[in-house]
Amino acid sequence: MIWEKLTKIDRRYIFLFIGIVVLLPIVFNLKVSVKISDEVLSAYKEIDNLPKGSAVMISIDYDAASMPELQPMLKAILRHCFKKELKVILINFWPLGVPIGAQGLEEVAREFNKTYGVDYINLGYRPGDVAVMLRMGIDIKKVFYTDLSGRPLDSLPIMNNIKNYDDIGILVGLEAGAMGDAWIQYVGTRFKQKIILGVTAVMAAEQYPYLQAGQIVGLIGGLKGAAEYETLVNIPGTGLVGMASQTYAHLTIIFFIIIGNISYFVLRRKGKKK
Amino acid sequence: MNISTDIWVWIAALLTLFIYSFLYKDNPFYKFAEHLFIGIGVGYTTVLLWFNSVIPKLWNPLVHGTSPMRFFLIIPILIGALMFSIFSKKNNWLIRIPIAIYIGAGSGLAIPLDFEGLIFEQVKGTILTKSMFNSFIVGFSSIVLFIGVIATLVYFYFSKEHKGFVGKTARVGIFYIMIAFGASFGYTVMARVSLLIGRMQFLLHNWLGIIK
Amino acid sequence: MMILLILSLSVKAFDTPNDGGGSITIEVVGLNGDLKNGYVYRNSMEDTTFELRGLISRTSYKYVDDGAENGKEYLYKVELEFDDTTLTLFTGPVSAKAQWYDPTRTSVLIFLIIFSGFVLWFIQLARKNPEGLFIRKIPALDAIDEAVGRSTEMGKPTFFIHGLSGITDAGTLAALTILRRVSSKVAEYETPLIVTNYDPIVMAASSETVKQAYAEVGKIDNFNEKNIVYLTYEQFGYTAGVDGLMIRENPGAVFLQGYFYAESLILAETGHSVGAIQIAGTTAATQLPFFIAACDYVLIGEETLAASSYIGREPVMLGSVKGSDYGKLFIMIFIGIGVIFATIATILNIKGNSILMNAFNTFMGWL
Amino acid sequence: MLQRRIPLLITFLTGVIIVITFFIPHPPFGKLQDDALVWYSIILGFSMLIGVDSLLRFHYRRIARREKGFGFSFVFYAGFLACFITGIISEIKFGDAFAEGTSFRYLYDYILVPLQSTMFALLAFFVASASYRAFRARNFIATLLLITAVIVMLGRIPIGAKIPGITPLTDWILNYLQLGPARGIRIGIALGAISMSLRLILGIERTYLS
Repeated sequence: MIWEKLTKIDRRYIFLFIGIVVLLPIVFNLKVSVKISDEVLSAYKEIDNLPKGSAVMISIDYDAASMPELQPMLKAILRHCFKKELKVILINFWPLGVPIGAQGLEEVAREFNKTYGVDYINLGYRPGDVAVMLRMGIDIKKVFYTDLSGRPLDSLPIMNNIKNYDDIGILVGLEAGAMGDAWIQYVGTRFKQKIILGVTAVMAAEQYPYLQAGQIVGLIGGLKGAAEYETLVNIPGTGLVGMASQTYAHLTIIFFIIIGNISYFVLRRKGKKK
Repeated sequence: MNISTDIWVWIAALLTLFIYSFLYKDNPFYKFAEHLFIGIGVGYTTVLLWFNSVIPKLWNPLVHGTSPMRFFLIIPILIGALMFSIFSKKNNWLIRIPIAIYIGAGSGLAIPLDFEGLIFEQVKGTILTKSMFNSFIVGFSSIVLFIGVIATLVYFYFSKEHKGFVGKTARVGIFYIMIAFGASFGYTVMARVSLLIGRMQFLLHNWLGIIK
Repeated sequence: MMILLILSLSVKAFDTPNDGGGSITIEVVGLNGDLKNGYVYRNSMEDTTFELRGLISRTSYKYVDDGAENGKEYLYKVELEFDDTTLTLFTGPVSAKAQWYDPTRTSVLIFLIIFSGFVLWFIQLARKNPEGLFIRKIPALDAIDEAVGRSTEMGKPTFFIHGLSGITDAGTLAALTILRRVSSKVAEYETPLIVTNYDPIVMAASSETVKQAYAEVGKIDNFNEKNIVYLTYEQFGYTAGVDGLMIRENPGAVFLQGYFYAESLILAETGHSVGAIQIAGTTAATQLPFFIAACDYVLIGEETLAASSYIGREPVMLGSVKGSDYGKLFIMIFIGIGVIFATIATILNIKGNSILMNAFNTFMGWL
Repeated sequence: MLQRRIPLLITFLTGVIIVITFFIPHPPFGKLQDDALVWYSIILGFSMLIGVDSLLRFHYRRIARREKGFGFSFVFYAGFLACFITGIISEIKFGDAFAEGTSFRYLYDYILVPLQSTMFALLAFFVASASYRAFRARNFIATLLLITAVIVMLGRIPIGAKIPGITPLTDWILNYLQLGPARGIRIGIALGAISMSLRLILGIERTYLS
């Protein structure tokens, strides 16, 4: 009798379990330890080895749909940059990602007491995709005359020593679409810019050829990558918490698969005996 | 506890819960969210299509353009207008004309692109085995991959009954296919759970303010 | 050092090959990694001013000037900045022109001819001798009749859910053929057939298809236009709408046909939760695993496309399936030979004979 | 008869012309493919109106006849009108409906996006229920599906990395074992699609005209 019930568990119980195991780590801030992969480590090292005061450009190429995976990456990288006293320049290639990027940047900057216009800047969005990327190779100020809130770039001290990609230590592209390819193709190859990509888990597999070819110097894939980066920076955030939820969710699914199979075999054996 | 005072956040949070209520069973809250979703969705795509497609591709070139070629754009307008013949009882066959053009153009575009983008890429990827001799494992794996491609293609070979050698190869093909399906199912689970985490963080952080 | 550099450097400007004109390529020959910046200037031979066009790529050492007028002659000036010096080189006159044939696409042309040849040949054969063509059974297809039968017996409606692709997608067209079969089965009974649509044109075509099928079995009165439902051109809005409809109408059989994205599993799980028999078919390779897990029968990829020919049982249609089978055979042999050739070439290359390897690489480049 | 012949002829001509232009870069042929795409989206614009019309009528009818659940049809109308009107106003006023602070943007950010992402996130639950039900070792094929799915699921989480062999095995499955069939399926679909396209151009497949 019990076995019959276990082969046909009402799916709402499964939903309930999944909901709970995902929810609890978030509420109670549970974490799991993650193993650092080579591609994330190399991304970390590239940023870590930049001399104090170098500029890191972070491009927000995602919107709300990919926020759960990419926002923790953004925050972890920002924390790393601010910890190492690097300058941060945020730009956007997805217009709908502008408020998301701004929110992450302001939040982390506040944690580190950084000053806008001196330690970091948000340039916002300019339409034109590849054309914008290419023109930034000549002069950033000629593309983004002002920052997000309309202040002229010349009035902000952070931009004094920054003209084009030559003055950018590393470019970090956080990608939910095809913009990463454009960064590599146009900015990576043409301007020899060092690039790190942070991508959604589904996209990660396709990026490995770039890594092997040395076209990107680091790759952070999905929530797992974000969790690894958080571990390296040693400031746990939503990535690690999310990873705990992930772990329990996966284990719950596997648990139900096992229950289903055990009860299935028990019933089949009983059926045979009869 | 630092619950949101923003009415918009409340709206978003309640709609989120309305959709989730569907997991338990159909109910008026879900129905509300569903109808709102369809309404907003239609309004949204209409506005989007109008301003991203009709205005820049039709209106601007026609009204502000200078190229003499721009008058060719009248053709798609006329063809498009034929779509409305669907409302006529007598002449509704005229809708077949835009559909015919659609299908002709679609097929014409697809044929070379399917060759170039799909078949050639996959064939090249299978043959190109430069690194095959680097190590035993890579060599062995490349053979496993090669057999996978061939056996799968044999499974999709419709001209022969699945018997004898063809049958056995097709059987190997279906083994491979199932392994691929299992792998891609397992691989996707993580991304799907991430979405749920995102929604929960929205509810707990942006709305209820329980977590940081 | 400097003299050597100057002696070995040269600039070439030429019409960009295989394009529709309007473009000139400038290439610096003999450079290596130490270029800092390379500026390209252009003079239209009407006056003496050179205008800045763009930057030489630091990896391919090329610049493609897409702003040239066909047939007009231009001079180019290239300024190369190195760490310690700047070098200016001139080239031209050169003009852009359009080509009539794109040789890089020859491989596509050859394959297209071979493949169309197979298809046309078998269609001819099928016309002459319709009995002589064998196409194996596709199990999921028989299930269509069974599912419709069971659903109508229970007095429940049948659902036909289109995917998200438009009318030009091969999967959608195959779906319409399957819809034809489903509707002529349902037409015989008095239970409704509900067709949900994402694309308005597909909706128009579906409506015609169903109406025709009902007319053919003489049950046109049973056809209800209201049951061909358009929902929205928004992925998850469509999903929400279809889910709601399914829960409320409680179908006995659900067909999910066409191109689906992530919504595949949401739809299939909802269909399963109302206890419907589900038959899915899609050319979306990424969504197949989810249909396999949640549906009773699945037409996997090409099976969907072949199914539409199979249903018609028209010899010419079957001929085209056969033609595409031979295309597959050709590709399998091609891959097989390719792998063997590559293996021999690599072994010889290791032993120091690179002729085969070079031939192989040239061929792969051509493909 | 003509009602079928004319569309078939049109399909044939457009199809053949578009295929040929793929090989000819010279104008006006080279650009024809791009032009075709522009036309395509314009015609799609018109077809969209048919869809909108169909929906508006459906819900109007429901309200007029007081059919079951007609109250929700008001919700539909409210959503549609709100989005449509704010979209047009925002576009005219700001030049871009998505500009920060437009009313359209609020509808997008706080209604459409949450609805989309929540609907999408239902998948987290459905992958669980589907795998519980489907992944049973009923036969050899089902067992293969089950085992690979579980291995890969384990390989994606940190605990999996602690079980020896799971991580390399997952990588191997993803990089080699599943790549072969994935390629085979894609080649098959492409060939099937090409032969479907040929059938359409030649007028053999004509369900769409039914």
